[in-house]
Amino acid sequence: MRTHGASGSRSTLIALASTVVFALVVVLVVSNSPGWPEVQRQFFNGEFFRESLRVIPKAFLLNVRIFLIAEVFILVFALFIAILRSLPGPVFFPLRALAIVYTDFFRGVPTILVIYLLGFGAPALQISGIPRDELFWGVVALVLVYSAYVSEVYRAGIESVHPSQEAAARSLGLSQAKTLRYVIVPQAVRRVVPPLLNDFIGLQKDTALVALLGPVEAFRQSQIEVASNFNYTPYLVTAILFVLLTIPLARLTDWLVIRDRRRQLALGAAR
Amino acid sequence: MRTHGASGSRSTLIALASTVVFALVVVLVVSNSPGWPEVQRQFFNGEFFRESLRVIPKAFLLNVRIFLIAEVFILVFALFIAILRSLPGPVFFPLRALAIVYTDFFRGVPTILVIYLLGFGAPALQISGIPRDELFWGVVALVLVYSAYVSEVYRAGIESVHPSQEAAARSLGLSQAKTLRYVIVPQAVRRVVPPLLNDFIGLQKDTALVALLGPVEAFRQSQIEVASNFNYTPYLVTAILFVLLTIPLARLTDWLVIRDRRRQLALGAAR
Amino acid sequence: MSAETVLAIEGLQKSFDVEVLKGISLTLEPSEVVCLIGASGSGKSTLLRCVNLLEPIQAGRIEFLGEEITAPGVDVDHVRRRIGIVFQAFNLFPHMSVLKNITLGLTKVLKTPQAQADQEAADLLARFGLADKRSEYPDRLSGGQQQRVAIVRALAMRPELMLLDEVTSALDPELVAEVLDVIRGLATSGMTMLIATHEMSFARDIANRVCFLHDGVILEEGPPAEIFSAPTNERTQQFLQRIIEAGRL
Amino acid sequence: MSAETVLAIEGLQKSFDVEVLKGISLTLEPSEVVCLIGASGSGKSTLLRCVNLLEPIQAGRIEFLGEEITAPGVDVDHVRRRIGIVFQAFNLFPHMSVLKNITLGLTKVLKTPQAQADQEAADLLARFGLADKRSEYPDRLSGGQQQRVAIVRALAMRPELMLLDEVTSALDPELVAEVLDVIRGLATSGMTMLIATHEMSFARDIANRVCFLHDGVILEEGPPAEIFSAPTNERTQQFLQRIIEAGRL
Amino acid sequence: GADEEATPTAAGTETAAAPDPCAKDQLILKTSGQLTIATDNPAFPPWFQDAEGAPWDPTTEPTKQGYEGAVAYAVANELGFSDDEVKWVVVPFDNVFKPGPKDFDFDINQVSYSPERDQALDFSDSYYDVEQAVVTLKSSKFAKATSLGDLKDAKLGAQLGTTSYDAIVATIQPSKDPNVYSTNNDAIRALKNGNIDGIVVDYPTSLYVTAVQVPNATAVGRLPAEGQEYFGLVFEEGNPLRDCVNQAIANLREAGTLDEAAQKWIEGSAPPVLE
Ligand SMILES: Nc1ncnc2c1ncn2[C@@H]1O[C@H](COP(=O)(O)OP(=O)(O)OP(=O)(O)O)[C@@H](O)[C@H]1O
Ligand SMILES: Nc1ncnc2c1ncn2[C@@H]1O[C@H](COP(=O)(O)OP(=O)(O)OP(=O)(O)O)[C@@H](O)[C@H]1O
Ligand SMILES: [Mg+2]
Ligand SMILES: [Mg+2]
Repeated sequence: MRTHGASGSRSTLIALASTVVFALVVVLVVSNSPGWPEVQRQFFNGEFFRESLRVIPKAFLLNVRIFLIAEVFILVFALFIAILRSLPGPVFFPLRALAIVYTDFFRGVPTILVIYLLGFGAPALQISGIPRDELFWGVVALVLVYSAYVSEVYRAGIESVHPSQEAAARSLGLSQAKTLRYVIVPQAVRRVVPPLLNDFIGLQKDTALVALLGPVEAFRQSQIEVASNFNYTPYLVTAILFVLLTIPLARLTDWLVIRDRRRQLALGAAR
Repeated sequence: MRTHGASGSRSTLIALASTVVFALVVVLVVSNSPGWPEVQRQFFNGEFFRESLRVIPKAFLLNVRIFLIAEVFILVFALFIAILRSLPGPVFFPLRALAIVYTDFFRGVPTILVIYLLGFGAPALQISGIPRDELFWGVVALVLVYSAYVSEVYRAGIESVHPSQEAAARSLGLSQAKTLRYVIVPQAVRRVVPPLLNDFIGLQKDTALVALLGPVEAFRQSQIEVASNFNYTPYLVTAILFVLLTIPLARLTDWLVIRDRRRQLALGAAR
Repeated sequence: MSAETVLAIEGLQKSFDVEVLKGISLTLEPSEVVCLIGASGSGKSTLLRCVNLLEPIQAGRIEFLGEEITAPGVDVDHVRRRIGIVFQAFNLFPHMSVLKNITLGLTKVLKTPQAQADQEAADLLARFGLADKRSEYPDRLSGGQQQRVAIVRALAMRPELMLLDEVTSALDPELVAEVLDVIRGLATSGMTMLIATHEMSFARDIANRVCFLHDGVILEEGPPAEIFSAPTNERTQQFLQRIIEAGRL
Repeated sequence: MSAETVLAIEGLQKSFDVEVLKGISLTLEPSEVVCLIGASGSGKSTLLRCVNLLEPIQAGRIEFLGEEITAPGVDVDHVRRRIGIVFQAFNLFPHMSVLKNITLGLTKVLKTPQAQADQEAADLLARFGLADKRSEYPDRLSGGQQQRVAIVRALAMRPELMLLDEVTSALDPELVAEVLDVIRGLATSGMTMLIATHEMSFARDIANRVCFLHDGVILEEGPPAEIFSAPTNERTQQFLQRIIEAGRL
Repeated sequence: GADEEATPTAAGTETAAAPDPCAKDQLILKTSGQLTIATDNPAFPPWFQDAEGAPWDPTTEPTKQGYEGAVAYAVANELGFSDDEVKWVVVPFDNVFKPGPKDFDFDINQVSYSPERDQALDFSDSYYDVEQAVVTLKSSKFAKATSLGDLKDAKLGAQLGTTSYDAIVATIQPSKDPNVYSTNNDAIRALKNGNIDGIVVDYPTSLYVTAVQVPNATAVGRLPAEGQEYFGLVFEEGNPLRDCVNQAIANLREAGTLDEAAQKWIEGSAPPVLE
């Protein structure tokens, strides 16, 4: 706001200047350090970078595919769990308990183990009719694990909506389900977009774990390159791909949230 | 509430019964499947279980240590980033941009790469005065990465507090910092406890990544056991340890949140 | 109790940590307008919420049009859609435009087609001087505008019983007069209403009957003329005495 | 402008999407009580928020005790701690007990020791009939109780100027009388006040001067006797006419 | 790089004026007086094994058992170290090539030489020439494959970081993308589950797999080598110790020690080479 101008911009400038200076110092110290040439060769190698660019992006498509498929199921299934967990009163205790056990278990167990157990264990049972495809089981494992995380994010959103909103909706004669659908969940989701995106991004990166079951995705492909050249540069290529996937997603959701807030609230509001 | 009694408990019972039946069917089918004996031997082997119990819990202490140290820094640093990111107005744009770049970058880049770069890269620079300890760099990497995630969770909480709360606090003459400290952040944190816990748990499990730098923690220890016995049971032991760490934490925070809500709100409130 | 009785409350008890309603009994016949008056914290809002089944109750029963709505197994949604309530704090939906706030119940509960619901809502909004605010969001409205939207939201559902909690508190005197007109119109068209209010002049103008609530108990009830001019209960006398002293009756 | 003038607003303009305040000028001398009246949505709350620097303004200036507080570089926190405001929607802190709500400003801004702050808060709470609610949380209070806590929270800071937005809307008539007493007491002890209200009787009782706000402009101002009995502006006449017709003046 | 071969000083021709740079007291070591050798944990048969023939944990009692165990001690002895002066450290495969100073004198962990890898580290001469072999279940339709062409439609798998994967891609060129597993153990699990038709491992490992790990598996055949593939000991870039070790390896090869060890630890009949 206007009256903040002077002191606000001064402290901003100081903070910014000191950050820039700090960054410059780090860059200078690093690039003049005795070990820099070797670190550069091992991590930032132009030749291997170009070489990796030929194979890794292709493998990355598998990550994107796994991510998209899993995400759809997670968004729906997690909401279901979150709603179970938010059901009030003693009658719903068993369902609530079920949801709690589910989230505790699948958040607690290392994802790798779930992937191993389902990916190697389930086909090993040799039950006829059960799919053997590793990708199938990898996606199932990711959905189970990430639904536990995402459901807790949803729950935080649901519980942060003031109970008076629910009272108002129920007073119109909306059923509990419709109250959730039209009044609670829309407000809840808006509030938890940043942590939801956290879990999206986490999932994006954990698609790499499906590689444990054999399929070669971007991260595994870069591991192959790293191992065959004894050079870490291919990881850099994968990292860049992941970041490139993250940034537009982050900016898009931010923009959506801000647009929403601007519409709903007075944004001139002083701080 | 009273008037819900009948239909509520009926549907709960049906849901519960069908879940139990489903679980029983799964157990029966699995344990009668042709492959079960082998799966049992490979994944649930009593002998290897006992053997792993002798070594893995000791290694697990390293995970707990890494977790505790990293978490303290993350909680503080992430809050700082979140506040930067929530600063309003055009004067603070550069700081906000800095925070955005930080979160986008460290969420986007695979944790493994940050660990490699810092854990292998930083000591290799051979700058005098810079620690060479892998554990040190492993913790730094985890703090950098998880602060990006946690700051977004904080931000969601901060932004979900209605601007009128800020207006009320500022109107009393509280500075922006004090408004954050006494009015905004306390309300914000309460709302995002479940996703915060998500990131705690994620961090707990990602302490295993420090093993990439060499130190043997529980997961690496179990990998060693798995590889030398050709049996996956040791993973189970690690998983149990992680779950055992998660559950009390989850229950404790749930309890704290519920106690808080009960104190602040009418909980008899109908649904 | 005749089948026509709209609302019959018997021995209603409600506690939070302490007992707030200590055995309330009250009957509303069709087209009756009853005003609840009483000190701040005496339990008026709580009583209205109980009638709309928004609070679990500890004892007593509530009958609505002959049906015991506090009995187990009652379809609460069905009951609530026939009882409208305007909350003291408005409780508008902040993520929906004014129009959406009003049409939500119409389209999702009464299954009115969207176009028709929009039309009905627009008409009501115009009647309350809010025609130009239909696509605005609640947080960007003034206090009085929000209160009017809350009234319209409840009215739009055409309930058989209206529960109004301080519906004129944020309104300017002109609007109070208009709302008074609307409520009178509703009353003559047969709507039954239970109104919590602090405005004695409003109560006197509109009520068939006034109930004086004190500390969770109805101490006295009767036609406004009687209550305001010749209260029999000592506490009522005190209450009114002070108001008169303050020159506010 | 004499050094004693408490508040001097000049040509204040404020827009959200549309212009809400269209050039407001208003001066408050020490111990003056000025009431803002006007239709719902006319801009009363917005004006109060602007004075407390809670809204950025588009044009004009505000002087408080001779200092231009809308100038760049002003220590806004210092200004705000000397101006108290009671919001129309109360804006209590839901995560703090009633006592904490009140002592927050005392201890963190005025650096009053906690024990003394508690004592002062308890005294004020008792004066407003809330002695037993000190450790309750805001969401568990009735509307009137919340409003009183909001008043106490602002009063506790001993501001030099009070901005009150509909402070009696949720109060029962007895309490209105009491609040009226408190405000009269404050006025005689020298407090300057700017009050937005819909209660004409309240305005008539308490104000030295009444401003009629219409559509973002002050159309008429003067002593209540003058404004209420002989308004010169046509719109003011209409406004009061309707109120009188409704029997509410 | 390993390109410039230093002329090894012939043993026994040292003069008093020029002390032998490979004499024990002239060697530049991580810890003087001891030879620090790295390998991964666990280390597998037939390369290393403990007294019971199981995989060896380098943090436990040292072992001379297994081919690499035998070679490591033979090289050490050749350099003049007693068995007690050999110290083992654990270095996971992907830590071997991290930049910066190494914690070992050399690493022995079935690391195949390649020119790219040689940019990051220095390799010794071959202590074992490897061939890759294809293993399938006996019940598999590919068990009877007699040529590379017969394997075209097979879904194959290999362990990460091995040259086996390169062999699949370059030599077999199957129509289905090969799977890659973190460990051989995972690859074997997938083979048993029927997710893949066969795995490619180095020939010595295939012996262990078919004999011990998956008795109902069979080695279908060896793959023709594209040029010579060999395992080398791995040194920090520019470590002069390499030349001395090369000399030692040459001596051991000449003396037949390597062949002996191979015969002792890598036993079994070799399957045919697939063309
Ligand atoms: N959710 C709650 N939890 C605990 N106590 C509550 C709750 N709601 C109301 N109360 C208490 O119950 C009493 C009655 O409250 P209620 O809101 O019914 O009063 P009211 O008559 O509507 O008052 P007002 O005129 O001030 O709105 C008050 O003392 C209040 O503190
Ligand atoms: N944050 C906002 N964003 C957009 N428009 C707003 C905002 N706040 C208020 N307005 C608009 O500004 C106008 C004046 O609002 P204000 O709250 O000042 O009215 P008021 O005189 O206090 O009314 P009331 O008596 O109903 O409280 C209204 O039309 C309102 O819709
Ligand atoms: Mg009330
Ligand atoms: Mg207002």
